[in-house]
Amino acid sequence: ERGSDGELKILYYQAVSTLNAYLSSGTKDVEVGSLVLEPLAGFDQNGQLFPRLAAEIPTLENGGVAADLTSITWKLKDGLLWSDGTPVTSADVKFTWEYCTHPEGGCAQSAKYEGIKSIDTPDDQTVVVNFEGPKPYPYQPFTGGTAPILQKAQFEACLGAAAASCTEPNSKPIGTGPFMVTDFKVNDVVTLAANPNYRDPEKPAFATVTVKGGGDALAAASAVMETGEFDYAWNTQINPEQQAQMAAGGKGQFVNAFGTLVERIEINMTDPSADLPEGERSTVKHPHPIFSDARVRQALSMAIDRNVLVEVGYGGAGRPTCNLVPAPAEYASDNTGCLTQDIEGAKKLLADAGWTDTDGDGIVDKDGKKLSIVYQTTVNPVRQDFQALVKGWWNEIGIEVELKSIDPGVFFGGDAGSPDTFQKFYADVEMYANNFDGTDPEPYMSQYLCNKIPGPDNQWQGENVNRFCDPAYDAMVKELSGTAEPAKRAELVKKLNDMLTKDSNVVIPLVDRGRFSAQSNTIDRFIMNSWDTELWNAQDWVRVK
Amino acid sequence: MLTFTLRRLLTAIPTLLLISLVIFLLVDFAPGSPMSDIPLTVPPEVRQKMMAALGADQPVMVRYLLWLKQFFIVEPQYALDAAFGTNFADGAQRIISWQSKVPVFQLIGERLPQTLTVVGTAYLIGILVALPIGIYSAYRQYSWFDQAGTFFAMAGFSVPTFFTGNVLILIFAIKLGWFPTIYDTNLSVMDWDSFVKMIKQMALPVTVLALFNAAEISRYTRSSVLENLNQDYVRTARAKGMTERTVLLKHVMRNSLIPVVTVIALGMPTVFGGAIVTEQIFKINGIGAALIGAIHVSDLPTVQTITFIFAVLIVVFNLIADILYGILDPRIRYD
Amino acid sequence: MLDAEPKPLVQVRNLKMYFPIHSGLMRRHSGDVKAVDDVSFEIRQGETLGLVGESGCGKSTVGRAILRLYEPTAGSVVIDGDEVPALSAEALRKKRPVMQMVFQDPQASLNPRMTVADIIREPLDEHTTLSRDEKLARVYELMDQVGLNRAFANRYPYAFSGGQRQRIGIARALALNPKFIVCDEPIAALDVSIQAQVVNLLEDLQERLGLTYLFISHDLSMVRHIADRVAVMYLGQIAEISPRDALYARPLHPYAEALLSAVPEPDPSREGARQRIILRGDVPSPANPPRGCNFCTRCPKVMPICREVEPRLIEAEPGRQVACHLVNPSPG
Amino acid sequence: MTDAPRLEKPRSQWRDVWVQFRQHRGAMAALFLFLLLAAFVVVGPMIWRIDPNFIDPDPVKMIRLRNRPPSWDHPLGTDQLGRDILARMMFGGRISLAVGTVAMLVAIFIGTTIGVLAGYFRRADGLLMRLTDMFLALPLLPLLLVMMMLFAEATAAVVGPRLGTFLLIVLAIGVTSWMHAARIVRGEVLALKEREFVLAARSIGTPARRIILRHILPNVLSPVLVAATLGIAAAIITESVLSFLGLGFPPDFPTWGRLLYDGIDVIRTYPERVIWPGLAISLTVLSVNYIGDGLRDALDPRIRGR
Amino acid sequence: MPDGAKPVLEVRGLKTVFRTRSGEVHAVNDVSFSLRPGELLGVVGESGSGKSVTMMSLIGLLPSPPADVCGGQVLLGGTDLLKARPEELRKVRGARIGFVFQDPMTSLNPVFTVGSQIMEPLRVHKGMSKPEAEARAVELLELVGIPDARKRLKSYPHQFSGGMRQRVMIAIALACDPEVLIADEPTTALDVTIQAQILELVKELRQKLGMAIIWITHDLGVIAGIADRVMVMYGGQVAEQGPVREVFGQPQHPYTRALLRTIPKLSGAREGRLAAIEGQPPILSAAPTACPFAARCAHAFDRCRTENPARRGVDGLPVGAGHDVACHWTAPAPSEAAHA
Ligand SMILES: Nc1ncnc2c1ncn2[C@@H]1O[C@H](COP(=O)(O)OP(=O)(O)OP(=O)(O)O)[C@@H](O)[C@H]1O
Ligand SMILES: Nc1ncnc2c1ncn2[C@@H]1O[C@H](COP(=O)(O)OP(=O)(O)OP(=O)(O)O)[C@@H](O)[C@H]1O
Ligand SMILES: [Mg+2]
Ligand SMILES: [Mg+2]
Repeated sequence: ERGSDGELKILYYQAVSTLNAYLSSGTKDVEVGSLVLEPLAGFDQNGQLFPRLAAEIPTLENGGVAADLTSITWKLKDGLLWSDGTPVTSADVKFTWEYCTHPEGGCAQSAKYEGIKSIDTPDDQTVVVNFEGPKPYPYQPFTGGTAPILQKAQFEACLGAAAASCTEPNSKPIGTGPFMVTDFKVNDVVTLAANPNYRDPEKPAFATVTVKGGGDALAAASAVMETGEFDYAWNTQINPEQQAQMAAGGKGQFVNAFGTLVERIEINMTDPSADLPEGERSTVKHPHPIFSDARVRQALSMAIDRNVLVEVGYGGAGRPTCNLVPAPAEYASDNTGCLTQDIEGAKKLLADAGWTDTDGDGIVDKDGKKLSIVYQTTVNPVRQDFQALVKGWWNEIGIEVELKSIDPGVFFGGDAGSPDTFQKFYADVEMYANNFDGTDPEPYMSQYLCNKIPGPDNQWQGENVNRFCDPAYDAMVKELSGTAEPAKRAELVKKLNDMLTKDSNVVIPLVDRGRFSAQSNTIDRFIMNSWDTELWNAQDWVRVK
Repeated sequence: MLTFTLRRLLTAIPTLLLISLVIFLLVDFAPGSPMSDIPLTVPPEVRQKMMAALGADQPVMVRYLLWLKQFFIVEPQYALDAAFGTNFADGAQRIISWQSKVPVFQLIGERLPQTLTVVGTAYLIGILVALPIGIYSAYRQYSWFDQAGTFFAMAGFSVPTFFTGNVLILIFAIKLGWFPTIYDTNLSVMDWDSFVKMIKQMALPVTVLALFNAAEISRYTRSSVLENLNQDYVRTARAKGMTERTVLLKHVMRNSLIPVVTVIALGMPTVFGGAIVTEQIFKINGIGAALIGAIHVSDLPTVQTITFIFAVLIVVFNLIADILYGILDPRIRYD
Repeated sequence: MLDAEPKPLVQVRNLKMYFPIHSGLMRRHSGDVKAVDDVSFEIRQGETLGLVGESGCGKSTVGRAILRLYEPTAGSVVIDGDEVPALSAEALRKKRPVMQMVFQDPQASLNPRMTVADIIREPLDEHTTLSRDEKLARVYELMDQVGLNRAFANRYPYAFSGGQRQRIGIARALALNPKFIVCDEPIAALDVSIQAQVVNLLEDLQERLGLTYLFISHDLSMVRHIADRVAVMYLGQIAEISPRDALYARPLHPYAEALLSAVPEPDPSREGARQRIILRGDVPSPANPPRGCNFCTRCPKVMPICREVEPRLIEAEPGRQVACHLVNPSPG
Repeated sequence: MTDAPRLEKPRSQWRDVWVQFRQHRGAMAALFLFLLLAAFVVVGPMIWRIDPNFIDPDPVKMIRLRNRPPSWDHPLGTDQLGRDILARMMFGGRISLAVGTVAMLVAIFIGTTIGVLAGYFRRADGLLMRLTDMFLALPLLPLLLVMMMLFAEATAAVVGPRLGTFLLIVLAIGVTSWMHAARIVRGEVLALKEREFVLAARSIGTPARRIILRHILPNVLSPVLVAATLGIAAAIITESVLSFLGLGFPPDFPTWGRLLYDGIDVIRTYPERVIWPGLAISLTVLSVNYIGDGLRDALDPRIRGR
Repeated sequence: MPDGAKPVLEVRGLKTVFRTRSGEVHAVNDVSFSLRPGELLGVVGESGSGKSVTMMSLIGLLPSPPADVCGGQVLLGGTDLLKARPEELRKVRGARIGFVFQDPMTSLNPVFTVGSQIMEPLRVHKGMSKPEAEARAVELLELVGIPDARKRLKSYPHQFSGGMRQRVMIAIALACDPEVLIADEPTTALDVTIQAQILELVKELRQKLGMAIIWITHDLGVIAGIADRVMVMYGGQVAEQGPVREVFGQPQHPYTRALLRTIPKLSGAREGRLAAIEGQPPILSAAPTACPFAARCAHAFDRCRTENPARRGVDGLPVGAGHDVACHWTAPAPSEAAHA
């Protein structure tokens, strides 16, 4: 029964800064925002679309998706109300599209709405999305926690440049979700109450929700697992020893689910040498003098023991992987070759490539040049442990490694003026994690196209940080974008994945990182989800009596 | 005294302007971008647009002047409007946080209360503990009390707060479970229960900060009292037949407290700075936590504004210290 | 004095030394401490001029301004033929050996971190090109001269008594064979039993080296002992300059008279009989001197004119200059 | 003059200071402790020859070596990667002490220079003191962060990443902590300037440069010395705060502050990982502070007399 | 000056030692003297001779440690102050014995008004109410010659000149009509003209109030002008003591004689060369076993270096009553000394 279970206390240690997913896209903001704002359809724990505001999922079969793949028609559920009691209409949906695609708005999710030509609203319940061309995967717009529907009435004045200064709507959006905001303290705490107009009169079970921010993962885990101060803590990524100890606390349990986030080492295919003039460093002008030889790249991968990395760094929150796309299952290639370490094999490969230790100092060399590389990543305890371990193994096969750790704000900041961004890649190898939104890997695979290589002419804004460039790959991506049939798509994605990993070792996947959160034993009906927000079914949660 | 105060105020203005420029530029030059927090799934073009929407692509000087105007003109107008229901601001653009898209001053307004309660209480307790210890230590110089007091004071400011804080959390919050580990900023004292809760959650951070403050202030008090104990007027007071109590608590105290009070005033802003670490340890979402958070995501307007407010605080408390000195010391008061 | 007067070694004309006072909102220059206000006198070769007066009347300032340790506000100072205030920095440095100073506080005037030899050698380092050994020889010579045991050369000042410290200061002043020495209360900080040692030494040196002294002191009996002529200062100005015996026998200026009468004498029989002139009140502030005669606020013989017109220093009797309307009835 | 001096042997005043210093029991104990700590980090690695960054490359051995409790092979146990904690403590101590000392030297050098200039030259005073005030009014933490970020690459390019970070941290701490010394020195110089021996030097014709070198500087030595000891303590703390906020040395470069920061993550399971570096920092800072306190007493003639 | 009257204050064999870390200082050694009602006793001696320490020992003003008043008796109206409990001693201070210190600039508390500082002893010792104390304070200020007294009560010390502050100090010392006033170099820091004012004031007050005064000074001239008797101290001991005229006229101790000769005269014939006392005052690191002046004495002989001379009467009267001296040497005929 609605509101019968009192208060729900949730901990997001990275505090919520806005509830409008279009202005932040920080996972924490999107997730907490999803308690209030909903998309037309969401993803369940298996990555399957299920209707939220929509009456059903449009498909080719039921005619919701046009046969030529150029449009999709959504129908809203009947009698939907915003939390202020006004009806939800197709105008709101259309407005949401306009809001996010306004050129001055700086919408963080505008990628979701790419390729839309127009949106028609033949009636209050119907939304027709027309694409510029055929879309084999037409479910990008209005699905998942990152693309919720805004209330037109509330956000009408917030279009374009006004978006950021619309403080009141951004922090207290009117939504259709199970809860509505009663108080919002930026980067600190959000209090919510059950939405009286929620479509299911029995839900939610909790009368109020407090989403608290601040602290770190360890404290968050402890607050659920040890002290029981909170019911649920998001992203309690802590080291395995701690996990074991916390679990012994008996007040809660860790929940995990694996998605597409992969911690990987990216190899620079161009020369990052500081001797090159600025503007030519790490550009396609100069191929990497060592890594141009695929055997060296493979040796690097073989020397790594991914099981140890998982055991040291992630415990239950990770598993070793050889794939760039480890999920959804239909897309995952069955690579396991890299999972066993092979130091001797790596040494042999190096020797085959001409790298031998001629002067006996433990470091291999070739043509009088030592094999010495710079290995960078962000400041983060787990990554530093990884660095130390990997460095040890690489030393073992005779490679000299210099470690560098960069403030994540700089590394991921993309500031063209800074030498330390991951796109500039002024190092030989770098390590970070990346994933893709939703369940469709196509945009993810197209990051490795030749024309996405960052460089001075595009202000280092490309996504192809390895500077990998293979016409065969580019052709295959093109093929993918024209293929609608799921099985065929999966086949192509697997091939692309293998080209980058197993075949060329341009990307060395290490760990498939799952979502890892802590849940109190007093909460029931919680289902972990790695395809949508973790709070996707908060309306169903109940307290154990 | 009045001209002195006015003069100090006048000289403070160019200093503040200069500081504002330095802070603005320094923070701005720092590498890092407001986009670092955005997931890598967001493509570069989108990022570019987001930057533009924030005005982050404007030249530094333009942003500085705008910020200056917002800080000194627009924000006070909004403050007036909020207080008196006027409409001076007339919808002018406020300083907006890049990360959370709310006015930075609103954010500060939300954060200040918890910082002030914790820091203020800790400072107050620190002072109340420090003064008697300092005075008695000086009075009984080299006694065991003095030695012990010296040791604790030394230890107080030698042991970093992040060490003591974490050890205290481990023992009292986790092992013994006496105190909560997460500070509840929504808690307001309404009744006895919430009061007890408040006390509980403040206990550890206040202890740590108070210990640190007490250490410093007690050392100051001690040396100031020692200095005054050797003054001729103390001998005069004794020669007049005053009791030791009167000599110490009236004559010596009053003189010794003059420098101590100014040190206390000067210490206020540094305590805010020290609170950054304390807030970090005890998970208090105060102003220090806001600053660190903003630094981590390169939320420049927030960093610049909070940093500059700290600078203003320092300058203001310097001024207060000077004025207090004048008020307490008649030799200066009558100049 | 003698008819064939020796040429004056030091000639001070209308010396003024004002210290500016800044006040108000903008720290504007709002007034001056008139520490020395229009002082003129001369000192002949080989002579000792005593300069007496109460604390704060500007004695030290006169001494320092003459040696250009302060930049005088106005006036001329000629020492041994050179116009000191007009000298360039380098010329002044060259001139320094001629004029030296002995300071009041023997403790404060010696750098506590230098040995005696270093202290005495400093002027030699600055102004001569002697070798190390030559300098050391000169240091020893100077120590002998002022009666310091050579064995003390490597000690630090704190290991000496006040009298000995003052000797070190004198040795330093003598190092460059000066002609003129300003002694700024050289004995004020010393015990009675030690004072005589220092005064005797100064007298001996003057006799041996033909030195010229400006002897600043507030001890009138000691000034009587050492000085040939005495200038009495009051609030930045000279009240009277007279030959010693004449002054002590019959002071002309009412201030000089009161000052003399205020000095107690260590002779009970005479003390009982002396007529004291007790001055009322305190010395006014030099930042805000009274109109007319400086002394008019305390003068027992004050006349209406004193509050209006400033008396000028005029030769009242041969060799005696006085600034008082009583003595110089004609104003102007 | 009340105490008639003994005229026997010339004693250097540093001996006096030492004699007085020895009276301060706390400071003597602290000196002993400090020397012990210094020996631990300087001599220690020569005896305990384990590479602080050594990780067994054999994963099986590595896993077995992780998180060991104290044993003969590893007296303080091993960390989560099987590195020897004793060796890391020694190495970290070296860096921490070096940071403290060098940063202090930088701060003292800047502070003394500015203090002397401001105190001695009236005309420079206003400007330099404004500058000092401004630095005092700048919130240092953000400033430090910015400096670290701004110049990291530049210094690393010139002297290599490790030395680069070291120099940068040291410089950053030094450049943001000289103000106190400058104020003290300025005050002392202002007072010294009025002392008669400076006037005496002027009357001799000693130029300003030599007056400063010969008369002023040696006499500001004692306050500077005290400021220096306290500066070491402050610098060590600052470095560890930086590390605590995750902005100090890189993780493969253990300093006490860094070790403590890393230890906090595992404080529940291995509290000693926090205790050891925390204790080391605290004891070092405590002993240095005590030494400073003792020095202050020993150098203060007013107290020395008593 | 009633010669035979019972002394108000009698000090016998006072000994004070400072036990410092750098050794002992025997600052006062076996000092005895007495003070008759209404009498003004001048105490002279060079710096460090123990004048101040003697007087402060009397009423326990020395900080202990390091000071240790380890011997003797101080009889004030029959009670021994050295045996008094601290509380009793406190009641004597300011009430029965007033104290005036050398430096008027630092002896007053800068942060309290002059009035409150004068009223303090009145309220503590006399239990006066505030208005009573205020009335008395005005009276006192008028007594010491501060015009516009009522208004000046509200002033702070820094608003007064040195001479006026010393007057305030005197007013404080006189507040409770003490039997004894001890003035420790009250005019040393002042100018001669101001000193003359203060001396005049003291003479006047003596006539009006008639208390006994101990006046410490360096300046023999001051003593000559106001004292009845004089006590010359050297090296923590009494070197010579007696009526002013006798001590100045026929000094018996070589130190007194030398001291008188080092001072140039203000009138009369001008002496050629001053007679300096060579050498240094003694270091008092041990109890004396010889005459402390022996090292500097022109007349010293063997006995002086082995035996500390006891005080002996010069004019036949017992020690303390008339003129006495602590010296092994016998001074030649008075006429000779006067002309030396
Ligand atoms: N540097 C200065 N700045 C401002 N005022 C000064 C300065 N030096 C001296 N005075 C003022 O000038 C006046 C004369 O001072 P000066 O030191 O010459 O007196 P003095 O006669 O030597 O006194 P004393 O006997 O105390 O040495 C005093 O009022 C003093 O306050
Ligand atoms: N607190 C103290 N500790 C150690 N020795 C002291 C202390 N106070 C005084 N003395 C010593 O006691 C001796 C006598 O000092 P006292 O102050 O009585 O001399 P005084 O005759 O009053 O000299 P002055 O004329 O300088 O005031 C001196 O040798 C002095 O060094
Ligand atoms: Mg002077
Ligand atoms: Mg004395």
